[in-house]
Amino acid sequence: MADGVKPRVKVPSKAAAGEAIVIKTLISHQMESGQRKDSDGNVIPRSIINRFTADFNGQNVVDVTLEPAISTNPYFEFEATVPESGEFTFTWYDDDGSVYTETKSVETS
Amino acid sequence: MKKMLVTAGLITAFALPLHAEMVAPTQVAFTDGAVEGSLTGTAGDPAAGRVIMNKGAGNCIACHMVSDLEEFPFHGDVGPSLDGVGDRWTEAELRGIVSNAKEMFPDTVMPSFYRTTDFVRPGNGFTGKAAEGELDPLLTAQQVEDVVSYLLTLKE
Amino acid sequence: MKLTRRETIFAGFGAAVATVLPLPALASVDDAVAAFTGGADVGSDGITLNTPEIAENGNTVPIEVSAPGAVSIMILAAGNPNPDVATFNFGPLAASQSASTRIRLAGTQDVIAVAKMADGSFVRTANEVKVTIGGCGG
Amino acid sequence: MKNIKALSVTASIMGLLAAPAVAGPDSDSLVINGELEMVTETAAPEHLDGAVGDTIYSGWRFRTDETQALQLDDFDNPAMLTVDKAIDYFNTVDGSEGKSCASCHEGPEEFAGLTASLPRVEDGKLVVLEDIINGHRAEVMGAEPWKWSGQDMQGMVALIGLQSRGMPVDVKIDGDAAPFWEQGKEMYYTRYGQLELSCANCHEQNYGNMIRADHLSQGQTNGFPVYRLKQAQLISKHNRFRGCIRDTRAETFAEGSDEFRALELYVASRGNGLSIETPAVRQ
Repeated sequence: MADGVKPRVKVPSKAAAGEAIVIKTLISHQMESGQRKDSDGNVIPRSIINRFTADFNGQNVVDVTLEPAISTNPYFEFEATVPESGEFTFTWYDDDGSVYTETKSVETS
Repeated sequence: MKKMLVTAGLITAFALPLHAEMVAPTQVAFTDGAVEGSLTGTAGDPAAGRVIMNKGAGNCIACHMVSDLEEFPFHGDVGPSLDGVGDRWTEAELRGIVSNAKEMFPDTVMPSFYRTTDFVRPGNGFTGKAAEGELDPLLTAQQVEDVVSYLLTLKE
Repeated sequence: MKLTRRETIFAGFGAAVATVLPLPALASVDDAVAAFTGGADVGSDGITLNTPEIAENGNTVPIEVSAPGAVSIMILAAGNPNPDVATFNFGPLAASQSASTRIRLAGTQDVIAVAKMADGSFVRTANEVKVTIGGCGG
Repeated sequence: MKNIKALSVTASIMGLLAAPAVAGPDSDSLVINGELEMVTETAAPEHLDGAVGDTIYSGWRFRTDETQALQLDDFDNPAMLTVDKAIDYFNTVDGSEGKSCASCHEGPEEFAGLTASLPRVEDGKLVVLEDIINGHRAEVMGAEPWKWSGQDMQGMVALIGLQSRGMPVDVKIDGDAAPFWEQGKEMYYTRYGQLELSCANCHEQNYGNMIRADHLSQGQTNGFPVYRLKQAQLISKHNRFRGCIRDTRAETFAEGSDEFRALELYVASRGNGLSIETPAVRQ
C-alpha cells in the first residue's frame, strides 16, 4: 500500500428522496506517472490509482478509469440521485493491489 | 537554409583568426553605454538571433514583447516592447544594451548578457550551488552579435 | 527517492516532453477514439467541456465535462506522451452525466471529450488549453 | 470566466506598451467556505514608506480564477489532505519520552494567533515555527527532528497556521527584532546571482507584470506553507526563497539558515495587515 493514502469525501448527510446531490471526493496519492526519472536517470515506475467507483446501496453512480494524466491527489465531483436512505460506498483501486474504501450515510426525508 | 548555415559556419571558422580578435567579456569598451565594434568581427546572423530571443540562453521574451515572435506564446512585459527597436537605437547602442544594459541604465532589472565578473554569490548555473571557476557569459560573443543583428530587423 | 524540481520538470510532464512528442500522441488519439467508438460516426452536439483558457500549471488543470444522456465519456489530452486521461461510466444513480476532475497537461494542447450516448451514437468536442511557461530558470 | 482572464492578460500587455503602469491584481474577493472573509488588500505598512505604493495584496489576487477557486472551499483545497495527516501526527506518540503533541497540548486550536506573530525573538534568537516544532520534538518528546521542508513538518506548520487563518499578519520589527529585520531587508534588496535579481526587482518594482507567463505577485508569505500546483505538495517559505534565489543563477542559502530566518521576518513584515491564509493554493 502506498504511504499514507487518505480519502476525503463530501456528501450531504440529509437529502430529499429522489433529489440530485453533489458529491466531491479527494484522495492523497502521488499518481506516479511512469514518465518521470529520478536523479540517477532511472524511470520511476508508474504507480497510480487506476479505478474509482461510487455506489449507493449497491447501485452504481459512477465508475471511472484513471490514467497517469490524472493529477496528484485525484479529485472528482459528480451528482448522484438518492432514492431512499442508505449508504454510499466509495472505492479507489491502486496499481499495487491496494483498495481504499470510504462510506457515508445519507438520510432521506 | 541548411546550405546557408553551413556556409555561415565556414565563414565564422575562417574569419575569426584572420580578421579580428574576439573581445573578452572583461574587455568590452563602452562609450555612453554603447559598444562600437563587433565583439567577434563576424557579422551577426539575424535568423540565429531570432531563435535566441525565445527560451534558452537569451529568453528575451520572458520580459519583452516582440510582435515578430508571435508564434512563441507568453511574452512578458517587465521590459519595454521591442517592436521598432531597430529604429530607436543604433547597432552600437543595441550591442551595448545586450552586453551590459547597466552601462546605459544603471538601475535596470535587465541581466548583463556579456559580463562575467562582480556578481553577488554567483552560482553554478541554476543548481543553487556556488560557481566553480570563471563564469561563462550568459550569451557568447557571437550570440550577442546574432541578437543585435536580429533586433536591427525590428523596424516600425 | 527524491527529485529536485528541475529534474522533475525535464523528466516529467514538463513542456520539454510536450514539444518533443506531439506527433506520436496525435496518432494514438485517433486510435483511442476508434477503440472507443468502434469506428462509428461521431457528432458534435450535446457535449460540453469546460477547461481554463490558460492553465497556470500543467500539473493540475481543472476540467468539467457534461453530456446529458451519455453512458460514458472518455477524456483525452492530445499533446501528452500518452493521450489517455480518464473514462467516466455513469451508473443508474448518476443524477447527471457530468463530472469534474483535475488533469495533467504536458504543455499547450487540445483536450478532447468523446461521449457514448444511450442510443449507441457518439459525440465529440475539444478545447485548447494554453499551459504557461515559467518565467525564470524553469 | 476564462474570457475575463484572457482579457486581463491582454490588457496588461497593452497597458504596458502605452505606459509602464502596473497591471496589478484582480478585483476578486476571497471568502473561504462561504463564510470566512479574508483581507487580501490593505494599507501598506508604514515601514515600506511607499515602496510598493499605498496597498499590499495577497498573492491570491494575482492568480487565475481556476487557481483561486482551489482555495475557496477547504474540501477543494488539496493542502487539507496534508493538514489531515498532521492532525494524526498531533495525536501520535513519537520519541523516547512516550509523548505526542496531544500529551501536553489540548489541541491545535491552542495555537490560534501564533503564526500571525512569527518570526519573533526568543532568548536573543530569531525563531520561526519550524524551530518551535523541532525544539519541542527534541526537548519534550525525545523525537528525531523533522526535515525543514518535509511534508510531516510542513503539514504541522500548516495545521498550526490554520488556527490563525483570518487573523492579520502582525510581526514585530522593533526592539530586539530590529537587527534581524535590517538583515532581512538588506537581503531583500540585494541583487543576487549572475542574473542580478533582487526580491524587490520582481515583487516590488514589477508586481502585476508578466515574466513570460508568470503574473508577478508582491511575494507575500501570508498563505505559507502553500500547496503549489507545480510540485503538488506543501511548500515552505524557505523552500520558495531558495527556489527564487537559485533561479537568479546564484549560490543560494540553506533552508533553516539564519539568513532565511531574517528574510522570513522581513518579508512577513511587508504583509503586516493581510489575513493569514494558511494553507493557500498557488501555481
